[in-house]
Amino acid sequence: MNSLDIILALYAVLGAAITVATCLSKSHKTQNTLSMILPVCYLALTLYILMATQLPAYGLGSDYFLIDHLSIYEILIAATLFLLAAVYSRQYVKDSIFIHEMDESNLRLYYAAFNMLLMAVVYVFLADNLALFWILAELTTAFSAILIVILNAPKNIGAALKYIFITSTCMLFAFIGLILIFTLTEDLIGVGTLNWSMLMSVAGGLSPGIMFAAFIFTFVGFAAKSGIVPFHAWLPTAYSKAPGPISAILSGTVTTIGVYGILRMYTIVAQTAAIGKIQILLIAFGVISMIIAALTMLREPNLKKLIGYSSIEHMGFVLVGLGIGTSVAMFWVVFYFLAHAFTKSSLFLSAGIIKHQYGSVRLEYIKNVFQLQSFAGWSLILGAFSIIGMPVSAIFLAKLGILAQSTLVSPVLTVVLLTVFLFAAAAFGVFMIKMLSRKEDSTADVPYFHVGWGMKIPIAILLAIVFVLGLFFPEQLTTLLNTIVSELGVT
Amino acid sequence: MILPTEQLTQILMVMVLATAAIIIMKRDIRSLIKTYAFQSLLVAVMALVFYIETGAVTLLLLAVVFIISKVWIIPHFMGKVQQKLNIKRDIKFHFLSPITALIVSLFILLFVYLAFTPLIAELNRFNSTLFTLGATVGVSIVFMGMIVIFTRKQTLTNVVGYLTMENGVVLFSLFLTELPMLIEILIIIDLIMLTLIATVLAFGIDSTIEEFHARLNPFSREQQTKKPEETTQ
Amino acid sequence: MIETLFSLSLIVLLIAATISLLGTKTSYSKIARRISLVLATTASIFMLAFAAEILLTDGNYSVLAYQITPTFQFSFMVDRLAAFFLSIISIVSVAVSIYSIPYVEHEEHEDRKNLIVGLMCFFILSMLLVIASFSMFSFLFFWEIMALSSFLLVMTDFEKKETQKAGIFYFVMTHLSTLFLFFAFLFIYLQTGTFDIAAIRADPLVTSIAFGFLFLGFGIKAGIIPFHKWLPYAHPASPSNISALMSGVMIKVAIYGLVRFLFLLPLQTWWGILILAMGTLSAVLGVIYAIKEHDIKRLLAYHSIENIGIILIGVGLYVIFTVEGFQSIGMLALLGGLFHTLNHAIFKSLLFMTSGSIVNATGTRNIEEMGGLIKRMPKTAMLFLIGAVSISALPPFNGFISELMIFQTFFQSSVLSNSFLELLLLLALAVFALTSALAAACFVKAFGVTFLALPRSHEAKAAKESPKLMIIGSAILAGLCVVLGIFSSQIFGLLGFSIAVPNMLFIGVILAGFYGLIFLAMREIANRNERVTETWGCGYPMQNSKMEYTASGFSEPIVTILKGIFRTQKTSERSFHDDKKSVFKEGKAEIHLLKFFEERLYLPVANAVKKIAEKVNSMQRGDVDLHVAYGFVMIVILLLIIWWFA
Amino acid sequence: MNIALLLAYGIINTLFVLLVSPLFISLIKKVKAYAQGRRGPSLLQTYRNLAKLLKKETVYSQNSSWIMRATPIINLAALLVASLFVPLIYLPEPTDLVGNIILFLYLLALAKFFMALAGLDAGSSFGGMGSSREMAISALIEPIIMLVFASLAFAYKTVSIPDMFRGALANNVFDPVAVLVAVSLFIVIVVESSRVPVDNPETHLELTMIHEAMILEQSGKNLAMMELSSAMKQLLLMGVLLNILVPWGLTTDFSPVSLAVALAVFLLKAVILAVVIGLFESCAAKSRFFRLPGLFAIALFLAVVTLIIEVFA
Repeated sequence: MNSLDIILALYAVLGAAITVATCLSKSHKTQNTLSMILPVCYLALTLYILMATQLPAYGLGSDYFLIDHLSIYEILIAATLFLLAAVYSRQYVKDSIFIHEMDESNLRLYYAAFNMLLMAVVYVFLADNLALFWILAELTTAFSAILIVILNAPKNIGAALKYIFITSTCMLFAFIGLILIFTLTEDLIGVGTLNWSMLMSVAGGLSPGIMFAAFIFTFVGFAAKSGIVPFHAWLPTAYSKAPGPISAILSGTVTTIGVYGILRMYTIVAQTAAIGKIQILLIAFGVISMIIAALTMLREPNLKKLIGYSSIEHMGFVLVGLGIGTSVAMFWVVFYFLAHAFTKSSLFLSAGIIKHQYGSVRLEYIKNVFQLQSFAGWSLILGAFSIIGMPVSAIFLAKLGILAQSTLVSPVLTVVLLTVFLFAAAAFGVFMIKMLSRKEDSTADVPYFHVGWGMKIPIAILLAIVFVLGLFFPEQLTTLLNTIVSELGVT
Repeated sequence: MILPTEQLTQILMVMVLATAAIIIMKRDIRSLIKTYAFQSLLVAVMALVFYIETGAVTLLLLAVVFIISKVWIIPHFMGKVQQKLNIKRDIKFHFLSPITALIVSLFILLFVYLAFTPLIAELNRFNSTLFTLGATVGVSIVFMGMIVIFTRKQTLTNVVGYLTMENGVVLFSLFLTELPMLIEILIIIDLIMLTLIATVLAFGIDSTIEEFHARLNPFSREQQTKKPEETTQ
Repeated sequence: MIETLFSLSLIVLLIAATISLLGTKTSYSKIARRISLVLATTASIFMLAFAAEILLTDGNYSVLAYQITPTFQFSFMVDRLAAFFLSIISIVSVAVSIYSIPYVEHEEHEDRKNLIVGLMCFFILSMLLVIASFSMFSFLFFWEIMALSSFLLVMTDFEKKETQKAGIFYFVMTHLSTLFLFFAFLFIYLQTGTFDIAAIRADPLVTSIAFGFLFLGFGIKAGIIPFHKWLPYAHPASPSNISALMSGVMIKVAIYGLVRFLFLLPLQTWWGILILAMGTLSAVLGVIYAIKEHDIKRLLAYHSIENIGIILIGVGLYVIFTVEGFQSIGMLALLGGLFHTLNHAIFKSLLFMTSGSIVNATGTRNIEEMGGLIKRMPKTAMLFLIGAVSISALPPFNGFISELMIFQTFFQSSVLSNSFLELLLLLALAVFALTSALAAACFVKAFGVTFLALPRSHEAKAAKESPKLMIIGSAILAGLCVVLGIFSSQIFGLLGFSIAVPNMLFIGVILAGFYGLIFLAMREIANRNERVTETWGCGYPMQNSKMEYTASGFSEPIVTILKGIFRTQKTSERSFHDDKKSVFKEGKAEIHLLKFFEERLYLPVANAVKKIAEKVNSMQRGDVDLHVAYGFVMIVILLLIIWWFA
Repeated sequence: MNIALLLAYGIINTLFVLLVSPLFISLIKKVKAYAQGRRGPSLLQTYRNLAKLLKKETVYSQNSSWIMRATPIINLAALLVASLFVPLIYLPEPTDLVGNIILFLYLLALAKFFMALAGLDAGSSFGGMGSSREMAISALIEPIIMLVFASLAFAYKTVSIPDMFRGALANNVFDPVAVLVAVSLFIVIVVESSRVPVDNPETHLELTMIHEAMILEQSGKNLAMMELSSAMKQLLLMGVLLNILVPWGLTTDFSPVSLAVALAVFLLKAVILAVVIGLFESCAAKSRFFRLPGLFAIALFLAVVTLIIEVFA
């Protein structure tokens, strides 16, 4: 066993140990601290891999896991978000119990599922074998569903069921695609394989017709996982019903799993003749998702749903970026994962404060935000500015980068994209203006909800990262992103 | 030896299709679950037939796992749930009436056949129409399972639909290839888990929240009354 | 040396913004915002010195300041054009910063005072950097920051309904403007492969498309009709110092962008015609709407639309004459337009600042409730009058010179060989003349009703003169109105332009000379006895403010004559005592002014979008089944696609 | 350029305008009186009025401000400067100091602006009404004035009034364009000097008052200055019309004899024009205020026709 194998095993061992420990421990504080320790460990391990080892490399034998820069990058994002969500959870969960939103008996389940989800997410990104990827992605669905349903509301059950049924049914179609690929390689090289690294090396010889079909089937599944229209309906419902920190990690990492899968598939089909059609398909789906999401946002009275729809819009934009397919576009798409994840999580965390303050995130219940929750007010403003792609936000750069590349496809596409961004921006702007400016004098009946530092700091950190990256691009990040793009074989 | 296998396979395929059609049509949940168990059995038998033909141990194992999990455990569990929920029939149909749904299924069958014939033809290993047919039936059953999901109201029925889709996928993979064992096992565990979660949640959707928690966790009520000491400002 | 001034000024502004924001909610908040405003003033003076140096020496300063990635660079270049706009911003910023020291204290909420100051510093900074930008990326970047900071400033009094409306309008319109700019820039990027502003290729179709989008983008930001609607909402809603900056400077940044790109793109005649037509339309409709308006800040906002129109007329004439081969005439028009940009920045900021003082003193923006302020606020009145005279383009003040330059360009249109163009120009000339005269009428109303005669409300009666610094801030600009007018020909000479403008120094001196002469002569030859008594009111014993001519009364003749534009909708409901409708019981009648653009353009579009959005939204509200069905249909479609392609 | 000569021109022209302009007010009155079968006041009556007003005490409203006091002086000063721009007898050498046509118009506008403000200053409803109507009319007439002067600028390729006169003088033939311009200019004079059918300078009836209402609160020396400046304005506009249409008589030779001849010729031309104006006023009826746009439309039409002829010729 080399060091990588040990680390890969450590991920699992640590994850399992901490999950068991959370289940055994009685106090909420211990459980929460344990949940903070796990992402920290993961961060440390992942950084160690990034610094100390030669990538890409196989882990635990050559059949199942591949560690390349993209997986490391995604794991780093995921672990950071989980860490911040865990910090945020400390007060949030306590308050949820206090207001009977959550049962104290479910605490263990909450933290166990939280840690298991992190583990599943980490392995999803490490999976080299697409079938394994598929399995782990389904697992994340299962854990997410548990986390969504943890709150005492019938609507949450509905949301979780929606989540499970839509994504799982679509994921079954993805499996059909995987079987097709497996058969195809069996036909071509004698041994069936679903290993991405292997597929990449033989992709040139794969039949474009079958690869096109296979891609479409896998696309259906992964698109559903990312909430691409028309497989998207679970996303706003689930995210709006989930507890604040869970919405944040779902939108930041779990949503990305789908487009991550599409990205991996894309790099395979990019070497076949089917790529032209697939690019059109991706752009079409991306644009449709963006349009539908943006239009829906315009009339959405629910803050968390609004943010959820915005996730759909952004995932659509990522698809468009993939569809453009140049190396520059890919660079910005990969960067977009980070920028979007952090911004979106900050928005959900801020919305969590609003939710606990007013007991609802619907527009009509929210008033006097600046008097009661001025921190949340400002973080929502900054988050909204960031998500609609205003400078100094990192999204501005990524958006501009991809938009600039979109002109290469067609200026019409650029116009459409810009119009959609206008709608999305208008939706956010109008919503924020309406929400934050509502003032009523009768504040006495609204009890003040005290927000501790534990809830503020994660939001501040996320926003700080997003805004610093919008102005300052570290050399290491550029190198990392360039390495990722070259490893993906995109030219 | 080849001829009887082929015929047997064809007969099994038709029967699987028939069970899928029954699942689309049936209202009574108990018989739905039974039909599903029968369908799984058919798929398992098919795996056995292939095992006899090719001698791949994976297929034998698959058949065993199938019989244990899908013919026995899941239907049994679902039957329990159905008894507890005390819902006997799923009367409402959405979007498509059973007859229309069957007609749509026929069209789907046709489309899948049209789409897959050229694809399968590209693969060198499959020169018989049996594979094409098998692949078509597998994918069609996936679609038919989906029809069940969106035409039915009850979550339990939806779960049956989802399980049907799974059977379709397995059928499809049986005809085309054999996946590594580990993957197969993992997939089945995975799906079972999702099914369990969905079924458990089915409780919630049909009962009030207190009942739900009471049913799931008999101790939750006592703990709920305990309040945290912290006071918020 | 001179380079350091540029960066120094930017750094000081950044420090100023930080100090003010850090001071929020601390016990040093007042000191913090004062220091910050003083620093802003200093920074603006530095920038002014820098810009003046470039302007006078015709120098060129360029720097690649920073790059985020190799594609996304912040590179700056200040040539004469940029320096000119930089100096506009710095001049107004100096005055506004001084004015703001006492002005922000009027804000009700303590913590918002520092916020206003901090954001104001960012706002000024972003405008300066937009002007200095030499890559399209940095232009867009700071353009967005400018939009963002100004939006937040507009939202200062976010609790008010009208502010919310203004905010939504402004937010959407400003994004629309950015959208067009994005597209134009990306289109240029597609053609050239770089974000470098200078690298625009000369393909007539390509440049035309680029120009079209640039014009739309800049036009919306500048507030040309029909994209003007955000101005009359945003300016009244925001604090007056911010209105002064927005109306005085921010909309000029759009003009800068337009002119900058016109310099780079190979010009075409139809661009000139488009700019001229839109400019003329904006000018005349802007002033016509202003005449009807009695909210003083909204009135000024409409005048901004008018003046942007005048500036665009100058720019349009420049394009037309240059393309037709008359560079020197074109240059006269362009200089007229640019000079008007400077002038408008100065007198409009002055007017907004003084109106801010009035609004603070009386607590209302409605001029019908003012009156008699000339006795209560004599200094403010004097400053407002200078602004009013300047904006009415009366000699010897600055507004006159720039309008004169544009008039003179018009008067030379007989050189054009294209008679269609000539007639077009004549039409524009007639409209322009009407605009100019209506502006004077409007400011007679604005000044007369606000400052003269008897106070029309208790608040107006109790009004007090503004604090000293507010007067000083405005006085700087008022002084510039006079200086730029009187010394105009000398200034042009100093900058090396030989422009045939009348020597206003001479005219000013003889005007003053005659004034003195008449004054002295009258003392000598006329009866010096004076008597102060009541105004004759046709025999009414007690004259009161109710008998004065109101603002609506004043504008009534023009409104009646132009009733085709001010269309009203009358609705009446009547009920009768009997069935035959002969004995009248009671009735209700309403006259409501049809806001043409709002009701025929904005609202229909907004409603259509809303309707579609509502429909799309309602499509997503179903349960699981519906969405699985959507997925099912989509997968079947995809299956068909596979079949199709296989 | 001969500074002394220019100075002399300035003094002579200004003094001439200042001294002679009241004469034409009386003259037009007299013509109107004759047309109505009356004898009318003496030609010197306006001078007498001015002298009388200067001797009277000045009454200010208690509501009024310094605007009221400054306006008459500003008015008169602006008109005095404007009178430098229109050479009536001696045509000086080309100079860029005075003569700009736009500046001339805007000097008149400056006077009007303050006059209108003064109308509002006292708070009387008459003053406000006068200001309001005056500004409305002057706004509507402005495009016509500009088009008229644009056509002059087109014809003579200059924006300087003296240069236009020089151009007209150089045209030995009777210019048909000048006739059309003259008609428009005539309407401009009628409007600008508040005459029937636009205004009726004789009545103090609120239905018809425009100009008179605006200066209703003026008294004593201030009223004198206002009356004088409006007389000067009338003469200056008449001068523009005359020296464009029939420029002959203008001298470029600065000698007493030629100056005297030019003066005589100008007086003759001006008297004829004044008679025409008087007769025109006698024939016309005062229009309703909101009918005036119709009159202006005629003038606009003529101005545009002139321009089209010029453009396409």
